[in-house]
Amino acid sequence: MADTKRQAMVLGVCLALMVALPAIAAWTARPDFVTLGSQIAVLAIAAAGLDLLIGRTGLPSFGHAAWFGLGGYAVGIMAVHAGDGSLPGWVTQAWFAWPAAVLVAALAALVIGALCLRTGGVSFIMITLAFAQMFYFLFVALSAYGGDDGLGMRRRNAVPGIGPRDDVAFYYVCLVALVGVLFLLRRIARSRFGLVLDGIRQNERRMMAIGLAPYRYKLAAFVISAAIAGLAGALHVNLFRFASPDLLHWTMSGELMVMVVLGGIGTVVGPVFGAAAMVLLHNFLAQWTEHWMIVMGPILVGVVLLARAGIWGAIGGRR
Amino acid sequence: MLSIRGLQAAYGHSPVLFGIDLDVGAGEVVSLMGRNGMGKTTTIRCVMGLMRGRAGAITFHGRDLAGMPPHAIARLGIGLVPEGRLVFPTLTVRENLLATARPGAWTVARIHALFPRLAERAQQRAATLSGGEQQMLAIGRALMTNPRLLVLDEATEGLAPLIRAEIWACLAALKAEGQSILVVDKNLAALRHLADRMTIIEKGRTMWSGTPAELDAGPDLAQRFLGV
Amino acid sequence: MTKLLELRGLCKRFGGLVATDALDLVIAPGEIHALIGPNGAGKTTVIGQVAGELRPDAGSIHLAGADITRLSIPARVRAGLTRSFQVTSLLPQSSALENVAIVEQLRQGHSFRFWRDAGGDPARTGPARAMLERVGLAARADIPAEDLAHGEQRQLELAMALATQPRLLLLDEPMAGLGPTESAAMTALLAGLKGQVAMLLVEHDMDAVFALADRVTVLLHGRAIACDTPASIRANPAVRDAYLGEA
Amino acid sequence: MTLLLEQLLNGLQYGVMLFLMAAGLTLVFGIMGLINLAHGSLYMVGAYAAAWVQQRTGSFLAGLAAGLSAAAVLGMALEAAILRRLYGRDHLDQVLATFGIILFSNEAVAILFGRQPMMAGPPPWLAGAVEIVPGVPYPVYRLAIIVVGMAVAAGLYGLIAHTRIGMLVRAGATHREMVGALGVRIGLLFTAVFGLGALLAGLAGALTGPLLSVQVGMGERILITTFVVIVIGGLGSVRGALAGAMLVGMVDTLTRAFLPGALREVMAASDADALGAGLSSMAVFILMAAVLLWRPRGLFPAHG
Repeated sequence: MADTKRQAMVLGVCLALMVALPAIAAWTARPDFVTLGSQIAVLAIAAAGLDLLIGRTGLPSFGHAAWFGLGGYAVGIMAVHAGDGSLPGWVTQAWFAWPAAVLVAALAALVIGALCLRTGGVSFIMITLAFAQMFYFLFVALSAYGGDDGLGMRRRNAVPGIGPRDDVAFYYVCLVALVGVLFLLRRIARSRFGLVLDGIRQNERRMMAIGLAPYRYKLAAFVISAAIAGLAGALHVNLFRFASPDLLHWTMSGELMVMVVLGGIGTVVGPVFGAAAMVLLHNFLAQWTEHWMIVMGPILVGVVLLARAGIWGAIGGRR
Repeated sequence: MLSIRGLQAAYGHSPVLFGIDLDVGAGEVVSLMGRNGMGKTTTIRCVMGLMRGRAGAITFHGRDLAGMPPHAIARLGIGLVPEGRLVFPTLTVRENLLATARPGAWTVARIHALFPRLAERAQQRAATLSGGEQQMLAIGRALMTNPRLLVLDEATEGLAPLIRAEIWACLAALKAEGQSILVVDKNLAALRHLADRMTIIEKGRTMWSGTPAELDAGPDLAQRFLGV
Repeated sequence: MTKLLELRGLCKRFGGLVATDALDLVIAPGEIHALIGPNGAGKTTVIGQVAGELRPDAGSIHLAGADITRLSIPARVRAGLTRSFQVTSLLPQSSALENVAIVEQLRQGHSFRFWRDAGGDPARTGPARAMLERVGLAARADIPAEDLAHGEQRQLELAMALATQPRLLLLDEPMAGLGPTESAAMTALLAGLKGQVAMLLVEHDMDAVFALADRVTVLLHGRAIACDTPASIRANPAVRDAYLGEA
Repeated sequence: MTLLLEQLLNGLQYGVMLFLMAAGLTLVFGIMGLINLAHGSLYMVGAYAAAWVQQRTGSFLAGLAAGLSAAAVLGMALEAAILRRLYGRDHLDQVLATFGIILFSNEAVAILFGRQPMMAGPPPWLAGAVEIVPGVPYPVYRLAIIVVGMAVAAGLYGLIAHTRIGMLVRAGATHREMVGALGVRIGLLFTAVFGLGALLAGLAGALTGPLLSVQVGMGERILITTFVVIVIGGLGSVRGALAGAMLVGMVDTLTRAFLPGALREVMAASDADALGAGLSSMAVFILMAAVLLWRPRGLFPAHG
């Protein structure tokens, strides 16, 4: 669907805000804004990728944290081994580490997706959730990589021309990655592949009756979506220089799903707003109470029952 | 007893009923006739509250059925034998009769007397019955709710002639007991003997209502609206 | 006679119901073959088995001499056998044009193309517009399928099936829910395809059946009780009985 | 050998627990088409209510009663207030709304009871151990759970197979609309079935208290394993839930008990323990993958 004029305007303003964020942070002497911005960008990447699966293909995966966490652990583990000399130092270069994280997530998703897509409907939700939890337990049990306590990373993956402690520069890296991913997803949405996914979501039986074997396309969407989550995970671990099993916890999967629906399902950019809303709400509520979930829960129920079009739909004047 | 006035209904964007008028009096057998796709089943679904009409009124014993949920309508005393039978396949024959029964004159024993085949198969799962037996079960199930009005939607379609005859005989017996019946069917020959009045609909509109004798007086009517 | 479609001894049971009972049926290339019978006679079950949605319990299905009994639905479509649905089945949010264009796209090969904008690609939309023209929907190309009138949706349904360029079209009640003028238009549309594509037509509208069919098979309890020209079928007392039960 | 017997009983006991959870979840899905993530919250509420009342009164039975009623009442209230609006909606909506309920109830419990685990021991009359065969002592309480679970399974079978409600539940699973059109107040039936499912979850929670610590998040841990049970057993099938629960209970318990030992035979002890722990926590998921490969719809797919 075409974006409304209002949506285009809001998008422009938001992009300008995000570009100017470090300046604003410096001016208001709130350097934490930069970290917050990076966090939003990283989660937005994962949520936008998930929307390819939920909103475009109609496959509600409840296990997306697995790919997010696998991508994160991939860079974390490579850094450990580069540190103790069992892997060459260049594996901590971003040009290698990040594509490697993407690849790890994609390959794992290829195997798990091939299994999950043998069923549909509610079973698909349960199975994706269960397999993600399997990876969670795996990393909890992997004491060599910190187990429950998680895994620290001494310095960020090296990006040419950027200092390892330069948070502002890293923020821009995340922002560029987000814009790149959104651009990619936009292209996919309008490509032949994207139109096939659209068709599968709307009426899979009909698509089969006109000659489509849907399995391969659903699997491809699953893998692409996981690969994007892998990139987001790698950036997330870089941002906080820390990987923990929490990255793969089922609540993470749930939160990514919430970001997609809150922002606007099937809209490419909507999930960015969903991610921003979640992160900001969390930070805002956390100032008042450590029990911020007690507010978040009812908000979620209300959004599901009352406001289906999400933030992006509301901006566009749809309900 | 049952009265439908100017009923209109649609599936999504496509209207199917444009103006249905129909009456069933106490103790009467009325047949609703018309070719396939003319709106008979949709009319029944509107009566049962399974679908909302867009306009028009449906009343039963003077009560407006608009907005009532299906179970409340059924409890006013309408017993549905749906198109396609829809017996509960995983339940036994006996359980099908008992699951939705309401107290009254009808008991499992009386149903068994009416349809001896169901007695033989009482402990069998309904999925294993033949089409004709499933039809008998669907009728028995509706009777077990002790309805004031029995509604049958295409109860003989696709059945073997012998089974069909058995079902017509059963409806005649029910009529003799004073049971009010609304029967949707295409079988003119059998309905001539059974029905007190007939209503013919075409393309979602009531085209004609009258007695079987009046239908015979205008032979082109049957040919025009019902002919193969 | 050459055989485009042949069913040999097809059987299908659902629990205690025999839906298809040792059915044999032959359709010649270009023939319009109507399958009629009362509700519950098993017509839709036959369509389901030929289209590949239901697996027969016994018997085989052959398309142009090749056994397709175990082929998947998409593979049957590629072999030239396409169905339309009794209850209209479209991509509701997509435009009429896109509903046909996606068929065109699938026919042209795999869709693992991620980058190029496909929405306005003339390789997709060109043939799709031509097809919409053919079924009389050209003026409605940009309307979402769910907003089309019921008759137009039926036309679009047919356009999607035709766009797969089938050798045999399975039409499951194409007139369902159409008004008299719409039925006539649809009948004319199908008549115009006569000779170009063979059809297995399930339909209750006897005017349409007798206007279109080369041969008619009457199904009762899953068995073919008659298979003949429309004229002979009309005169056949067993057929009258099957419909009206005048035993 | 004695260790094996003991672990088999442990597996049975865990399986019984999983069945209590899975039965309610699969019934609710079978008849109402609802996927309810908050089922785990009902389990947690049952556990907390039981532990808290037991601490206050010193009576295990009072605690059990409190756990059961808290879960059942909360379950029916949730159904009436929120969940019944979700029956016709797509599964994504159901997942998100019930996810919201989980977030809320976890925090609410954390506020009420704190984040420290609560402990509740078995009652004196179920404490200690008996020798099931000479030389093999086994905790009485775990045996009691097995007995209760078996009794519930039998009762549930009787309810579904032989009562009017059971008939309607089975009828509703295939032709829901028809049940209403024949005069059954389907809304009431749904609330009753939901209440029953909540009661079973509450029972599982209340019985768990004396075995494990009662803490926030306990519901989701068992919920996800319950999903595995349901996928293995076949969605909507109570028989499948029983089979799946036993299978998962056994596989999980036995691999945890024996896999590290077996691995020690072939590798260094510390590696074996680490790998064994990892693999055994993944075992039930690998089992699920195998079942999916073999039978995508589960061992006992429901009809329709």
